[in-house]
Amino acid sequence: MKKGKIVAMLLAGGQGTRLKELTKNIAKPAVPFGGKYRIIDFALSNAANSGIEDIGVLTQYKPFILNSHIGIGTAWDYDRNVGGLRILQPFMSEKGGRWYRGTANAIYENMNFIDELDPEYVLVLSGDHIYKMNYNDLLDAHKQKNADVTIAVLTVPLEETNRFGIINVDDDNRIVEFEEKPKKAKSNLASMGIYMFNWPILREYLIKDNEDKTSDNDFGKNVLPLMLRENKKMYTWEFKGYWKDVGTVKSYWEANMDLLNPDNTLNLYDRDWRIYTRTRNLPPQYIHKSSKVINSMINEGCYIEGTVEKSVLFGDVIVEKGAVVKNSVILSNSVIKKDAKVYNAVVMEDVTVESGKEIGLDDGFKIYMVTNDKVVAE
Amino acid sequence: MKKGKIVAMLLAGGQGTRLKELTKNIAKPAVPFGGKYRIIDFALSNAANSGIEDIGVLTQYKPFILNSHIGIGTAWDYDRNVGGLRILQPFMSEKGGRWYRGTANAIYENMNFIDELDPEYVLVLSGDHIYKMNYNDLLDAHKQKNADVTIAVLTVPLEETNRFGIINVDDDNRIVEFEEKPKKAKSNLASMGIYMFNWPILREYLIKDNEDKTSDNDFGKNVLPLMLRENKKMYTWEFKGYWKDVGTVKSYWEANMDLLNPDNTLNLYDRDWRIYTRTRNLPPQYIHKSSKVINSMINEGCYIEGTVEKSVLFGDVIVEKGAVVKNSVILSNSVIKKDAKVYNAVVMEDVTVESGKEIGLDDGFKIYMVTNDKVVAE
Amino acid sequence: MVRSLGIISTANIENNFGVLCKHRPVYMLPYGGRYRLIDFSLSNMVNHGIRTVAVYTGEKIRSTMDHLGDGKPWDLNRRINGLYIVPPITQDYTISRYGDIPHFFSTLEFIEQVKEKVILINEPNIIAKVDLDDAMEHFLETDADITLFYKRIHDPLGNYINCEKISISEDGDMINIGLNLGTEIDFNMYLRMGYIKKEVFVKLVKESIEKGDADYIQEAIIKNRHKYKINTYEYDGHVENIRNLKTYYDANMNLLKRSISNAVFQENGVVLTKTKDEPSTIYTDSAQVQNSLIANGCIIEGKVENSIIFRGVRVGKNAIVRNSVVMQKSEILENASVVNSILDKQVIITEGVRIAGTRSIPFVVEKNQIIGRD
Amino acid sequence: MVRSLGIISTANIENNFGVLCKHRPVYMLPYGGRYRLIDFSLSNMVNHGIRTVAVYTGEKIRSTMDHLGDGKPWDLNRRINGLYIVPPITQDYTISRYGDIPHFFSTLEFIEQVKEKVILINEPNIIAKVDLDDAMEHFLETDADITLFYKRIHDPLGNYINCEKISISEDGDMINIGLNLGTEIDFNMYLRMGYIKKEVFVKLVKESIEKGDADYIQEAIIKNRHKYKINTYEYDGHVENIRNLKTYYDANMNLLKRSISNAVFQENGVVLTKTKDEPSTIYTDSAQVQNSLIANGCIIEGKVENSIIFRGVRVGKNAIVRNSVVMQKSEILENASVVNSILDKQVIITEGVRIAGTRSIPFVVEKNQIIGRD
Repeated sequence: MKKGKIVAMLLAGGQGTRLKELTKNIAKPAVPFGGKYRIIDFALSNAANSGIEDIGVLTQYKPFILNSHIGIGTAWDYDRNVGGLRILQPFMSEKGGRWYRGTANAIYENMNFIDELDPEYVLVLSGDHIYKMNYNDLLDAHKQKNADVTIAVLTVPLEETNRFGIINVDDDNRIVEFEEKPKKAKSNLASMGIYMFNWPILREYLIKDNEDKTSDNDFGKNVLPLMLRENKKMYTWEFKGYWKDVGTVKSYWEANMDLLNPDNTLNLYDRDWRIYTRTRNLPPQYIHKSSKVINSMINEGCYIEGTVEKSVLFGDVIVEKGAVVKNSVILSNSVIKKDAKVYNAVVMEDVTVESGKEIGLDDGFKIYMVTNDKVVAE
Repeated sequence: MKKGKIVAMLLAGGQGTRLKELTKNIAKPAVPFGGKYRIIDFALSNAANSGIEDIGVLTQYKPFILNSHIGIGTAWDYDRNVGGLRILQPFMSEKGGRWYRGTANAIYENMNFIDELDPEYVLVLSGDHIYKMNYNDLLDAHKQKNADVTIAVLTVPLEETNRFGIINVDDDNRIVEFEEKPKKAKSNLASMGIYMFNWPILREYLIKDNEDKTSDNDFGKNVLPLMLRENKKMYTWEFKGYWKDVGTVKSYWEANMDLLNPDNTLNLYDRDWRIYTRTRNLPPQYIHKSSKVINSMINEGCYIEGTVEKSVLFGDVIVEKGAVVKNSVILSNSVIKKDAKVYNAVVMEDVTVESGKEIGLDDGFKIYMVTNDKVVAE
Repeated sequence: MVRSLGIISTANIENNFGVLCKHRPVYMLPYGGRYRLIDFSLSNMVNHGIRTVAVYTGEKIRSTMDHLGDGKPWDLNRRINGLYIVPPITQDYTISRYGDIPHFFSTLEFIEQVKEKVILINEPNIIAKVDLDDAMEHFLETDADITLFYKRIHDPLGNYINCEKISISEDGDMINIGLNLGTEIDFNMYLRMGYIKKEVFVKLVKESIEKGDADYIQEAIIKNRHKYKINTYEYDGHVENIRNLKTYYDANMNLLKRSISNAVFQENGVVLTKTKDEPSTIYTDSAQVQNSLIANGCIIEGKVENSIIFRGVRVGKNAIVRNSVVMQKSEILENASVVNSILDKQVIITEGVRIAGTRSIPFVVEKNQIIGRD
Repeated sequence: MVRSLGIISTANIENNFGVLCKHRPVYMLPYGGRYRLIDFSLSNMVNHGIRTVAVYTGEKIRSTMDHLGDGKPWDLNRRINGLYIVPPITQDYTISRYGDIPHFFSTLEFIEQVKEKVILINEPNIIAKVDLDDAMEHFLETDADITLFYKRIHDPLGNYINCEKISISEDGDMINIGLNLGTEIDFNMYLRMGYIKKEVFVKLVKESIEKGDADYIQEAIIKNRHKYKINTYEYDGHVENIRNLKTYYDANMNLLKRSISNAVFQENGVVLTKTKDEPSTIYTDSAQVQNSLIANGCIIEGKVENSIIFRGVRVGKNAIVRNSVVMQKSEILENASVVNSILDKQVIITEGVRIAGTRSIPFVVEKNQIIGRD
């Protein structure tokens, strides 16, 4: 065992069906966000900025875009010769091929990968969330309590506890109970799906869990409760900061709009904790003399002749003369043609909004999901 | 379509059961060969030396060693940001997960990967063979005939045609017939399993083949015969040079011994066509003053105090005082203890041959496969 | 396809750029919001399949090493071939220290050893996204020893005086190269770029060293023009010949025309550069931006007109930036005003300060300066 | 774990190595069959978790750039952190051009900006595979500003005369550093390696520049020894202090002892170097090899005794190599004989030629020479 060494295992196989068009062709971690990122960039950048040198990315569902986005990990400086980033897909052995069943099973099937790196700790992450976290803080808490596992938690409004896995702790933050999406929760500490394990302990429980034919091989449902029953030292560590699980189109739109608030706590401009992403090598954006651009975030390659207000534009978007984009998120390579109006919308990639067309209402409350085929109100 | 662009697809999923202990934990392409290589290094180095910039390596069976050997392709200079080497394992889509069925199906399932690179040609390779080939010569022949597919062939002894896929051609080298392992062959041109396809044609036939529920989705059995029936322009290109399919322990041993022949045609010392491999960063070999080393190939990290004759020693092998190694292949990290004798053997990795033990006969004909548990004569 | 070895050497015209070239060679000048001049040469080569590039640097090597590094942005971080940064020799040679020939000579072993049999020579202060495949076809078909690239220039205003003029015979061979003094309105401008057979290149270098009659390869080519078959290739795309402060400023301003920015940024593949991982640019509710090219990572709260704004620049409330080039991480604080100026990297124009030049002589502020009230 | 910034600077002792250092700095000397001296420093740092290394080169920079390149063999080809090769400044500074302090000063911005708060200084001509984690623990626990490493040497034969001697107080603090003149048989040799707080390093550099009283950081440390808490850390492993031709030759020959080669090659992780993709070494039926260290890619047909043979060397039939160091790609043709010699890279000893030195003054053949009969 290499003392102090951490291996991160990033679960990136989720389908994210409630995001509809956004996840039609890609896994949820690959969904574009914040003008130039994909959701998985946050977890990957957190890991890189935390100095974690070895990371396995577990993919399963439609991995093309994710694989080509991640490549060999160059953007996050993970293109190392020894260790670094590896994409771990399901494989075949003499027992035949097996797909990953639950979150725990995905790690179980790749125990070989972890064993070869021989770490002291394994950090389980999810590629679905938008947040900035220094995982060393979690590790420090873990070490300080001499814990077997430490779970990152955050405080959620009491009325929302039924959407989360709730954790009840004693005065020392030691975990005493798990409640899965309780109607009446005893506390409002929600699990973030971020676990710091001592690898030997995790290894033991993955094997145990795998032998249990009735298990769904899921961390939240099976492995962690089993560890609790067997009295392992399990603690929470509370995260304070911006965190968003963009589960629906509405929350996806909101999270993008959050970035336009000058006081937003997900400060993308912090040079000490950059969010890295694969670059498209686009030229700078051009703002035409007939345009008006305020309160917006605009990415490279855009060409703006019209009006853009309170919107997030991804790369290579064209807004033609007289067109108006307001309270909207426009994904890459879309074109808003002459005099078209787009309000309160999420416009997908490569969409053309035809000349003169109007989508949404300037003072409406609904969010519109726009593809080349259709416009759907949420 | 990018004019002139080639994508190589290297099939590396084979199990190679007749190699017994050698493929117990690894796929055949990962079997060590020639003192410091693994079999797949030859195909990978050929591709790199031929200037092919994009290569997909299709793995399925026990990919751990292969994956960690290949890594991100650094040894072959394939750690490119755009393109380069990608390991392609089976994945899951909304239709569920599917394992690769035949050789053609493996390519079919990764059409996305190829489409993204948008090549003019696709070169299908196998990771099972030991040879040096400039694939540009194959491409030149392919272009010259304006072919849809060109198959690399080699002349085999007539009495061995029943081990190969035999191809009958007309005077212009155009293919007129395939014979699968014929007892009485009409020609002795054997397919090397190396195919240069025009991608649009291959793409069309992969889809056709996939729609045929009765197909085994294999190039040799299904796709190529179908193309021939439909009158595609199929040619052969004859390869002249060293080529070996090490299918059995005996032929594996022979191929290693071939290297000790000063006139061997697989010249590993040719600086214009190097064979690359992942390096272990071992120090130089040490030859003790009590030793005798002749007619042998010895790799870094070895420590020789005894006698080594007509043998191939991999990295970090120790031959203690008074020990004799003759006509043998010793894989990495093995130790031949004091006064032990090893004749005509293949000694596996991490094996200790105990002090005074004798394996094989100096003048015997049998080949011995040696593991820590047992010695098996072939 | 025949692959060539790319050789980038550098025109010694640093003196024409004042403080902008105090610590950097000309090819490292920032250009177009997020690039360096050398990016255009390098990217055009890589996009045309060149896989080995040797950059012969000047004395000011540190910025070059920092920017090019291992060549990763251009996928030139190879074990075989890739990017070779060749610093100047600093000792042990008794021959001239001037010119590029001594540098080439000191690396002849490397040049002879690489597999490529043709060399593309070029100097990155001239931006011309030549279709190198097409030019190669011409080079091979005409079986030339050397093919030099040129562009036909219509210059009624004399903007191109002192550029190099190439005289061409009826059948396209090079007759000679001289200076354009503006006696003709239309002339053929030599792009300081061309293909040359490696054996000819090596011979020219060796002979020049032996005879001591040429310091620059361009000089050697002209001197030996009767010994080899030297012909020409016409490029008809956009060219920026950046040879002094004025042409540098104009070349930036030209990018505000869409046809030119398309030609420079899009033609023959994207321009690759070292990425900085800046987020998108933020425009606040007080932003007023018109006819400007703006890179990522900026925060714009003021007024920006007809300007080129590099990565990570801040423009404060009520500040004005007009007809200017503002390089990376510079800040124009509240109520300040910058007109007809070039701000080098990390300049701070403090609150309320006004600076201005003219369009023909832009005001230049050196790197890291803080401009306050006197 | 506290990560440190590795700084490699170079002792200016090239003159002690004759033609071997004509075109290379000392840290680029080939050593042990397949390495360069700098590999041992670099690998030891990387194996102990150092992720940012700055190499301050001498003037002869090309071999350094070729060998270190992008730092890939050491996994230092990072976007963030990684390997920084810093060539010397060649202009614009009015201060002394001698010593390492001006170089450090010219890169203070970089040094201050990296995240690491501790610096490991070292000079690669001393090979000492110090357990840097253990030393770091000592540095942190004793709350020192500077911890210098030393090794206790028993030297009855005076082999270590003129090495640096460190005087240590009873509680382990450094008293001073001087030259060992051999007056004591046992002395503490300073390894020119140690940890130093970044803030102290920066302060020392700035003060030395301001006062002009120190050219080298080692000098500045000694001058300021009363101002800071400077203590020591004892290393008790194997050391090679390579400071002239004789010690270089002996250090190679020492590797034929197994205990020493184990210490140098195996302790604290493998030694990483640029790989050459050579196949295994072939011994033909006429080979006779005894007590030698032989790298890959060689073809041995003759007799080799007590020698260090680098990669890709050929030893012809009936040729003899004895007590010698033969560097990469050299060839000893049939019937030639090489005794007590050092052959630099790509030397050819033609058929039947005999060369010999003595064990105390080995015969040295410069790179690329062909030694024929007179």
